Amino acid sequence: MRFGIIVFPGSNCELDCRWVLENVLGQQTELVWHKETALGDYDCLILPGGFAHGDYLRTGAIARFSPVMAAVERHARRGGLVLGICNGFQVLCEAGLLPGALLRNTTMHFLCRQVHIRVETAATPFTNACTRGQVLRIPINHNEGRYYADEATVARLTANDQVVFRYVTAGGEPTEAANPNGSLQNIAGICNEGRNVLGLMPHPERAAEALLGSADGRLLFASVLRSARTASATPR
Amino acid sequence: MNAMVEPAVTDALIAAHSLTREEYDRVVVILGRAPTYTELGIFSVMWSEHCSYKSSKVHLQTFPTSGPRILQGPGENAGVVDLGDGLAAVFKVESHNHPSYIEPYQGAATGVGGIIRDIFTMGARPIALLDSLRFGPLHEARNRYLMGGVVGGISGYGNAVGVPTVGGEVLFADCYSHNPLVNVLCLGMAQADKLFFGRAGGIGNPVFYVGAKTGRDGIHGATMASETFDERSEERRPTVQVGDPFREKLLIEACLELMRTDALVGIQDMGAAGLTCSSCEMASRGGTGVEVDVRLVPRREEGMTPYEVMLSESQERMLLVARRGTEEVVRGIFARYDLDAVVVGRVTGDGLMRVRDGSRIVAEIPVKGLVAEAPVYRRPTVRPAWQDEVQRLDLDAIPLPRDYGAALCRLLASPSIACKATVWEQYDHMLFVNTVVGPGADAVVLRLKGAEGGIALAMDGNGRYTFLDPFIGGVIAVAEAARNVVVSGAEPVAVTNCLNFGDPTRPEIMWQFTEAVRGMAAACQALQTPVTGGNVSFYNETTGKAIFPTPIVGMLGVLGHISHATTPAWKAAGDLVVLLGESREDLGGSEYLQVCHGMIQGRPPTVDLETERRIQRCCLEAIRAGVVRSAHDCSEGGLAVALAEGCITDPDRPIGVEVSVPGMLRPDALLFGETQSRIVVSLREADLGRLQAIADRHGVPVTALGRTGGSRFVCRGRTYHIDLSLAVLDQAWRGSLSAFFRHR
Amino acid sequence: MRAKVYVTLKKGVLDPQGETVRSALETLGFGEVRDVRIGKFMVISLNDVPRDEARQRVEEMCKKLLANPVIEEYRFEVEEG
Amino acid sequence: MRAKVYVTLKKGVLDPQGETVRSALETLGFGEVRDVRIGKFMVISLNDVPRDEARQRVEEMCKKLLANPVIEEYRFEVEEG
Ligand SMILES: Nc1ncnc2c1ncn2[C@@H]1O[C@H](COP(=O)(O)OP(=O)(O)O)[C@@H](O)[C@H]1O
Ligand SMILES: [Mg+2]
Repeated sequence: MRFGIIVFPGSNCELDCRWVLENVLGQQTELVWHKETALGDYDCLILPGGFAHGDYLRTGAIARFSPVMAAVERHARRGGLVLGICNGFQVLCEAGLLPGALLRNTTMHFLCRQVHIRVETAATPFTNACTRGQVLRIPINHNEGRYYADEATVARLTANDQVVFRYVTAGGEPTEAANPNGSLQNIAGICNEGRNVLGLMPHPERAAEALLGSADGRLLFASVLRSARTASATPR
Repeated sequence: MNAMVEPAVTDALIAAHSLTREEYDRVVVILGRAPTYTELGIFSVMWSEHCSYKSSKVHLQTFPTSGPRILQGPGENAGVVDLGDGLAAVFKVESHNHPSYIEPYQGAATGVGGIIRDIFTMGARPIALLDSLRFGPLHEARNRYLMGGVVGGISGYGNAVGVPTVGGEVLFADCYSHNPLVNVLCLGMAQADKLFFGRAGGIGNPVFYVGAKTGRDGIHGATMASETFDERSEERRPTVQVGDPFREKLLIEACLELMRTDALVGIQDMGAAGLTCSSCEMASRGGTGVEVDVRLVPRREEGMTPYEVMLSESQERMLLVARRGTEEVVRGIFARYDLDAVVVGRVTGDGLMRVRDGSRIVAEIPVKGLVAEAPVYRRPTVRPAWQDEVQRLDLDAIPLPRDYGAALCRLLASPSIACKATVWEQYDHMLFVNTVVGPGADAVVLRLKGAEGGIALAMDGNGRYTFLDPFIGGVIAVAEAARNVVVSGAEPVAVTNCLNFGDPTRPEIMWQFTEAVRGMAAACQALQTPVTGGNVSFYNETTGKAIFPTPIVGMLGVLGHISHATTPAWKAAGDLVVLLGESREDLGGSEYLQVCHGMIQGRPPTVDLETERRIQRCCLEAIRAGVVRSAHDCSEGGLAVALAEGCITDPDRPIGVEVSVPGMLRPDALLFGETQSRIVVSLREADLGRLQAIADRHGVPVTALGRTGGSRFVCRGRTYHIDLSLAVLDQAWRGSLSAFFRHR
Repeated sequence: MRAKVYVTLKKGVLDPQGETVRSALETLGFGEVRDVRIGKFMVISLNDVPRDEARQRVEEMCKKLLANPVIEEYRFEVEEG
Repeated sequence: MRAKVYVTLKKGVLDPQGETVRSALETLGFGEVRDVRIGKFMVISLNDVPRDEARQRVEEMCKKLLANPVIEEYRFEVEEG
């Protein structure tokens, strides 16, 4: 399967995503510089974590205007898979490919630590290898991870089963204490209506090898691979 | 100010440039005439303590600097260590104490930026940072402000520039209230056969200026770092620089990309004394001359004089020499990252540093004169009159604690010992997915992608020990750093260091310095860990009051196999807990004396380096043989604290312990004394025989203390008894620092 | 000419930074402070053009980049010189 | 009553954010933008007191906390209601 990893100036998790996809999961990846205007044909695009344009002004605010984003949008509209991790999630929100915005953590601190998130729906190409309600241990690493959207939007997300991950306790409870950044309703990740675009704040690529403390994050990539197989089985 | 009129060089002006009469006369001899204003500025920064090491040079030369693994010792931008498989580790530590006191956030941030540039200058990708910090007591709001700002700056810059801060240390003492220490270590990975050096070679080759534009930032920063603080420091504030981690990230990528071409001849970061220092150091190393035209330098501000352009310390700038004819290659790569890349001069054969302002020559100085002929001082030293006084310690006058459990909790809650999670959680410590053992253990352990092995890094330096006995303090800084690396499963191989001291023109300070260096050199010799580089920060004084002499050691270790990575936390209930080494009555200079008795007194524990070496060999062999499941050295707080940390450092798996500590010593010494060369390990009962055999071979005493298990910390002796729930220990240890910063 | 742009968080949106500053002010003895909201203040220097044209351009800048309508609102003034 | 506080970077102090926004605006076709400086805009609600007293208090707040004298300068207005 072919992954395109979009590299903005200031991105820094592109090599980690590449490492996991190639060395842990044996897939092909290419790094795509943000100034590209056309994309090769990729099964899945990844917008990695980091600090695109230094996070200046607002996270993702400037990156969304990068030349490559028009191609990313076309890929998404065509139903192609797009995974935004951390800063990538912030870019997707600014670009309008996902609803809402990510604001400064209520702790007023950058936070790098393991958290627990609960899979709220397995009905996405990114979670179909998980079971609904499954608790994953995956690290976060952000200063602006507080998910916000107006009530109507949040209601719609819930109604359409678009809330994909919530911050929970190790036991699976979405308590306030389990919410590291003040996100609305403990929301850690959402998908679009077409369910082919996912954004999440936690870093699955940092939890893909037991050696590093958790391999739960591998499930997201495994899901993508599985959905690709079923897709190719059923002719488009 | 009009670029054409420069102030006349008067005695007042010379003094303002902190050049002594003798130094000025030397300048006149070197030039064969009086210097111009610009030349005066250039000499003053190049001959500042910060750039010239004039007071420390002769002593640093006593460090062992060579060994089978050392590819590059002191003298370049950073040291280089051979890791095998064609891999090389590039590492160095740098201080930014003075700027961080003046503006904690930006001071610390630009310190991080500076040390990172030293590393990728060598052709290495920076993959890890460690920070060694010292502050005054946190009950003072000003110290909380300083610490919050410094940690914020390291977090803000380090995270955004994309280099994880994987470890470090923070210690607290009154003497740092008006002079905090901010030492940052950076590690990079390079191919051993693809290293780059700061040499200006090839007469006629173009000299490129790349990176951010030049403003009036930090002019005289270098001389500032070489002066004692006083009330007037406030006035120097405008020299503060602002860091731009985004631009530095682009600079890293652009330079590493350029290094994959064949265009690059030499490259050097613009750090202290900016364009001046970088250009003449490159010429000096290359045995050439350099000519630059300040008119061509990209600027951020109007009307800058040649003097300002040459001395500006604007951040995120590099100077590089390219092969003639490759100009377009260089410009192309930097354009891709939207960075300036401008030819500002060329390499010459005349051995001169020539600065033009268009057609006008504003400085013309023999490079040899600036660098090789810089003043070197063997400053007078005197053992302070008060040294005997602070070493005197009458144990009989010190009452035993009524409640040993309470004493233990006070130690665990002492900010120097307490959990530093509130600090390291603000740092991205996972980027590059190498962090096998992150902050919170004795050393950090990183895997080497594509290789079997890994590397370990620790930073250590106990200023209180060094204050009480500079020689022993120097020895322990090295020995403990090596021990921290060993208990993590690695073999210590090389050292970088940062020497933080007071005013070297005071004989007492200079004595502390020479003694500490003597101790460090002896330890590096004995432990076979050569010094590959470092940094000296003098004048850490405010209004005549010096900090504790504080040598900080950064130790690099190598793991043959990543599976050797070991942590302090117990791994399972029912394991045996064993002490390697012997406890003596070492209360002098201990955290216990300070925390429980308010005393900074006595002689710090002495170290027999042969014993130290044997215990380290023993522990490492036991780890490699898979005999021990956890290992933790005894440092601040002694055996009791080490045992408590074994129970609680793993937040997901607290495991209790039940031990009794045999011995004839007074109980507080037994529990809280800081005898060196001791390591606590835990192991399966079945493996005790194998451990014993290994220990016997190394002549290391083994004492079985007890067993892991349960949810309490139980420690019994003839005359004392501690029985505490892990929740209580955890609250004391984990809750302490965060309480000080709750309002934030 | 110059434009001064003020970008503030919308009413309903929580402002932890403002709240942190408020409580810090309180501990410093400024108990009279009831509430603090923190936004951005941008000063943009422009080549001289007729005022209305400048106004319209700055409006575009705000819509396109300077403010995010999901969470922020903006206001600006354009002045000569 | 309310105080509006404007905190800006001193002249000459590098503003990486402002410069990045400027070049972003340029690539978006706003070539007329010569320079961008980004500061803070704070709205502080206070219990009513005589204007002069309020002014003096806000001045103190700025000195003590709201602005960092090393690199920033401030300006403020106090208004009723
Ligand atoms: N400023 C810091 N940044 C990152 N990690 C830190 C910092 N200070 C302390 N730590 C971590 O806390 C742990 C304990 O530090 P320290 O008490 O110095 O250990 P030791 O006593 O073994 O030298 C270490 O793992 C260190 O990495
Ligand atoms: Mg230790």
